[in-house]
Amino acid sequence: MSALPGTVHTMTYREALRQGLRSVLLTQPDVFVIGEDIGKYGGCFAVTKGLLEEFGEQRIRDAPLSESAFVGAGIGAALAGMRPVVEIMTVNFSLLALDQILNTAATLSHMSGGQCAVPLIIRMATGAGRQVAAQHSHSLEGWYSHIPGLRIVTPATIDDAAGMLRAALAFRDPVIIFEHMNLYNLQGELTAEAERADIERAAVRRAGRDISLITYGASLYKCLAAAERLSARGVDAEVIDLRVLRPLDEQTFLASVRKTHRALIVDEGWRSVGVAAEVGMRIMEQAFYELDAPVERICGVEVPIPYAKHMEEAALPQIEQIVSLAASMVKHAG
Amino acid sequence: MSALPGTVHTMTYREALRQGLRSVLLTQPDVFVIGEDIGKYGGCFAVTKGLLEEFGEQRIRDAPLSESAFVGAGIGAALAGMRPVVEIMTVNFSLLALDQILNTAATLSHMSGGQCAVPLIIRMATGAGRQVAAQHSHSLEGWYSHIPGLRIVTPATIDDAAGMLRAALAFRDPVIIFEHMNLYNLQGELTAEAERADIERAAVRRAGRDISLITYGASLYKCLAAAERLSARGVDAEVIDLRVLRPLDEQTFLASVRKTHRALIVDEGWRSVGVAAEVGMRIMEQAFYELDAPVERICGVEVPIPYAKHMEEAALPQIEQIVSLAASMVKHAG
Amino acid sequence: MSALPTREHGLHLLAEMLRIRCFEDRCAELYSAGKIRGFLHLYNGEEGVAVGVMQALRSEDDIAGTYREHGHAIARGIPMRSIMAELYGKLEGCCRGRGGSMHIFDRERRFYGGNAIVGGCLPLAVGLALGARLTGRNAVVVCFFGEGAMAEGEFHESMNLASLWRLPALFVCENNYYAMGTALDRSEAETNLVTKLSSYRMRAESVDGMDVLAVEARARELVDYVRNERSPAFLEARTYRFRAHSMYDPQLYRSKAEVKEWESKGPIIGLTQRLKAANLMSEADFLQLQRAANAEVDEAVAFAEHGSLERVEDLTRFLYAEQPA
Amino acid sequence: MSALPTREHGLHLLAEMLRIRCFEDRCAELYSAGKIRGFLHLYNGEEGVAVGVMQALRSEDDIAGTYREHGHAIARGIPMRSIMAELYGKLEGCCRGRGGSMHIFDRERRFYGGNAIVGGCLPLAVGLALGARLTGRNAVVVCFFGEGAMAEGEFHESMNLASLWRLPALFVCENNYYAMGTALDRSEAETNLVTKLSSYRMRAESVDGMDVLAVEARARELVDYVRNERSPAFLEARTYRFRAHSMYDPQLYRSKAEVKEWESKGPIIGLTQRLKAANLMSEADFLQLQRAANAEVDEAVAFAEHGSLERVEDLTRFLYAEQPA
Ligand SMILES: Cc1ncc(C[n+]2csc(CCOP(=O)(O)OP(=O)(O)O)c2C)c(N)n1
Ligand SMILES: Cc1ncc(C[n+]2csc(CCOP(=O)(O)OP(=O)(O)O)c2C)c(N)n1
Ligand SMILES: [Mg+2]
Ligand SMILES: [Mg+2]
Repeated sequence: MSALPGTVHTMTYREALRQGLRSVLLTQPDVFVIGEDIGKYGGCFAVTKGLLEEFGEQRIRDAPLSESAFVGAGIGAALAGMRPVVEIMTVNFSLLALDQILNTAATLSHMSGGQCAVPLIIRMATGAGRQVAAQHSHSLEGWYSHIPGLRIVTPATIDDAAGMLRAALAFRDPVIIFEHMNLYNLQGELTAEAERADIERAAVRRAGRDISLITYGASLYKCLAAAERLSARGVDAEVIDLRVLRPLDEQTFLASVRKTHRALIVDEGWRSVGVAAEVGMRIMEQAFYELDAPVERICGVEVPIPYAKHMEEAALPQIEQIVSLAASMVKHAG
Repeated sequence: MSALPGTVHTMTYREALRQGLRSVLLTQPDVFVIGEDIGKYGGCFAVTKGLLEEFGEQRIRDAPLSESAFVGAGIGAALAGMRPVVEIMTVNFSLLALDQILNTAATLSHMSGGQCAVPLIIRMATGAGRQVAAQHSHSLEGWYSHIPGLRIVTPATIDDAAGMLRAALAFRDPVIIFEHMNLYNLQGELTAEAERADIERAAVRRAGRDISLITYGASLYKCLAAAERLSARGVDAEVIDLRVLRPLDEQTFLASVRKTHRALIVDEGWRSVGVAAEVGMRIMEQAFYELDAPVERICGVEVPIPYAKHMEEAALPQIEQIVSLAASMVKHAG
Repeated sequence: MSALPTREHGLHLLAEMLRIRCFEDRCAELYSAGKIRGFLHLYNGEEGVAVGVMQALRSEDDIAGTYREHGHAIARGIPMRSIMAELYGKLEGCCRGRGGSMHIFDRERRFYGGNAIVGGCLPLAVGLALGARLTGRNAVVVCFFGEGAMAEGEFHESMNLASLWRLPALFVCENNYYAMGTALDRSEAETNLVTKLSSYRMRAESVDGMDVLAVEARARELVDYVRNERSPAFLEARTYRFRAHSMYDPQLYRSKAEVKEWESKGPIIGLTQRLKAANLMSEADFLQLQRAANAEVDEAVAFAEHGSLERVEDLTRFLYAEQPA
Repeated sequence: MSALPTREHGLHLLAEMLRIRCFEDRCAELYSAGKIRGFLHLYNGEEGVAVGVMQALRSEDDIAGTYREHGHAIARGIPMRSIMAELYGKLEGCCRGRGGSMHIFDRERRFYGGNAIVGGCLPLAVGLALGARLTGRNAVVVCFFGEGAMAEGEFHESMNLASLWRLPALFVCENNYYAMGTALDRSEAETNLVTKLSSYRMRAESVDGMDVLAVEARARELVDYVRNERSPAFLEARTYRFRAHSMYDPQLYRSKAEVKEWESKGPIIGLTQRLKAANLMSEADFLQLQRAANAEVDEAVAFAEHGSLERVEDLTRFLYAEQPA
């Protein structure tokens, strides 16, 4: 993964994830991978392609369709001193393993009085936008971030895709890495930043004075595009990439709001009781008197995602929505 | 369940639930019950006690330890024209059935273009406060209310315990009824109100002018007690019982906030990304300019609930906290 | 070796399989053309299973399946046009274009999908069977699923519950030897699937899924058993998926030679040869069936092409049921 | 009939069972006295299983269990005082008083709980066994669970995975014939539990859990098999729960007579009679063992009584691990 200082490599988000995984497999003998079709098949999103050939069946373990058992296997192996990286193909299937994730992985360290840390990494694909319909389009990362004991991260950039796994391994806690399906083919430059990736802080992806667009994951690119269009209209938007949904780094977005006095949260997940509500509530609690307008949110419409393209698009946040709402927020409160 | 107009019966919340269930079993032949130990054992919280003897094994079906299969069995039976009432002993075990609940029950009607409604009722006990520790003390009703397609209700009174099941059966949607473990022994009067119970509106349980205490479930009683103490301090608190967490009846609490201009939300569930954040965000979005102070929330501390009594209490909202925070909110903004 | 059918029935079975094959091949073209999107799982090679089993069912029986269900939907008698329109995401589709390939539903024909969660259809089928029992309908519920689903906990729970409660369900495992890229022996410690049902005291049999006549015979026997004994049964149909798992699959996990060999044992070739050898069908008959299947698919495509789009304002419709209880 | 032990070993086994019985009886009293709260599931009648199996284990072996785990914890050598302090919710408890009765953990002794979700310990045990394998330890993981757990999907997934990956785990099913109030034949279509393991090609045996010597012998054999063949195994121990499921159970589902009959076959009575009959133990020996057990429990209770409470400020401690990787 070493990008020599200065040098840059252009690659896809998928390749960056693979490089990140490969580099920890090379440097940490206690790391191994479990998942469905990660080996012989090459990974359902090809992230693990070639790893079986390079690292062998002991470290790249194809699992049967048994989400609960192989996640539990990761938990137990973590207790036994290994550093398992469990891939659940997509968040849609993770519900079958939720008992192990919530009642065991997230709970053991605290419940055992600190005796049993669970240094487990779980990777899963998330998100909608590929017309795979109601049961394959969930965006539940915000929902998962309700659970104490877990660390929830959402790499949105090439550097984060490459670097966050190593950063996650620096903790001995269960960490879930959510990879948005629409980002796998994203092209970008891998920089030395990847080496410095962390899983504790949000990032300001675009600085601005007039309004804070707070988002994460694939929606980051919708917000950046919206920010460009807004600047054409004379609105200078700041774009915050939360990066970590639990524990939430509130300082970064609170500082932004104290500067811009307006915030619009963009979250592909269902609107009610989602991470957007949490961000809005934290702003209410800690920056109420700084606000020149009520915080607003643009989220996924609260329906199972339909297959038809136009209906799916209607169910997800769109750039135009962001632009017009942000513009009106600035105008009104201006 | 018929309380003749005027007459009242004193009973426990448990008995009210049983009466509600018994009355629909008597009047609706398509209603039947599935659950672990609801028959021979008499129900783990004795809600179904005596029903097997009265209605027989066809309608009171003891199920093996197979949460996913018997919830799915309820879904299929609902599709086939029955009105199953599935009891999952406690919300803590419902995680094993979450795939069926989210990917099938909540999704089928919309995904099938309206062909396949799922008129399924699920009852489960929820909540902490009985020293049953980390894996048996979850309050996930707010978390469940993130899921579109479900109706989530939280009866807190004797009338709602007796009447909400019948009200739920008036819909052909999956409805989850969350019964707080600490309420089963609550004593109270069953009134004719039970007949008019609905699952669409929140209720003002105490009228007040100075601040809105917004809550649901067992926390209602903490808020009512806090309101009494506050009135002694000259603070007149209004207490709102949300009753229904999905779809959320925002009109009732927004009207209250427009009157009091201050809101404190009390929710036993974990703080981040919970229903308290949602209520706060709705107030931000729709009543921002009515607020004389930022909305605040008192929630469960974000840890697995510990066994030791003093630690468990420290993890849950307490009356004193509510009183002092509410008082200071009124004072400051006064 | 299964018994020979009458000419009429033989041609009917072949026609059904050809309709499915033709539909699936067209779907592959339409996917490349961008007309069909999302995930697409084709049934080529497995037609004998759906067609054979469907022969044993009545209109009051219920069906549940997976994301690889086009063949079952067609064999059940759902009009191709309503399926194709669904794959096009059009309002005229059986689910208004909301479900797509993985979620075909047709309540009228008691076709309950179309479940994209592996194993997810099993508990549902148990419930449909319980419902059939409790509503007093003498119906049988047939649930189709892949062998990969047998590793899921839901398989175990569902088989036990169906047997414990003696529910009228036939569980048809389409064993095509792979779950995506995972070969059976890399997902099951015991690869003899029928053995597993002894854990549930459930009658279980295995059949050559490439012989539609054998499948039909076995299915009739088991469906009668389920209907009369009011006990569930399990049928393993050994078959093979001729195409990729979905349109994204590079098929690194199996050799071209293996695929070729299975193709030569395909259900359509097999029946065609037998009918011809027994002089029950001429080449002209065969070509006629193919033309008919093609024409039907053409018509379905034209229908889908001219279909309309659901109004965006209806996005939240049916989230909750419209008709009250 | 199992072989007679030496006097020393016989007295050791009896002492272990008496320690557990005495501890559990005291817990019941302390619960009524309000000293112990929450859910409390006692092991009376089942002592022979934990004690017998523990004889076959080494310090490097791992153990996982359920909410009914006091007996296993004691037999594993976790000091009674640290268990009792845990039940009191005191800081001196093995989990600082955070876990209580259902969550006994002792990392040092490789005792991994203490899981209150039925079936939840099975995937964990699979993982511990995988970890033992991958870290190169020649350890065996023993997982105790009730027969009720066998209906859960996690049982099915875990058995298959353990066998498929040939993991060093021994799964001990404590078949006490009831899951709360649900009798075995009302939860399993096939009540012969050993049969079920053929679905996973796993070696499986059954033993009289009321005969501690038989349990020990079987366990030694199977633990050796698991350690040497590096394959998992399953052991059903047929036993009975003398007390209520938990302190809230009115026991409507079984008769007093049934309980009485099983009590007469209890593991302690049984071994006591055999040792006496073989003149390996005198009544005085027996009374001496009882006194010792009582004294140990007295000491544990005194320790718990004088224990301290965790500081409320530490509520969020250990939510995340303190030592970095
Ligand atoms: C619970 C779950 N896990 C994983 C997947 C991804 N997936 C879709 S199909 C499939 C293979 C299923 O194989 P099998 O059951 O044999 O059916 P087949 O595709 O061979 O017909 C997998 C792993 C899923 N849809 N659901
Ligand atoms: C998943 C789950 N469902 C239900 C419960 C409630 N419950 C606790 S113990 C128990 C019975 C378990 O019986 P068994 O496995 O035979 O163990 P035993 O109590 O007999 O030792 C039940 C239903 C639970 N803890 N977890
Ligand atoms: Mg398959
Ligand atoms: Mg039992």
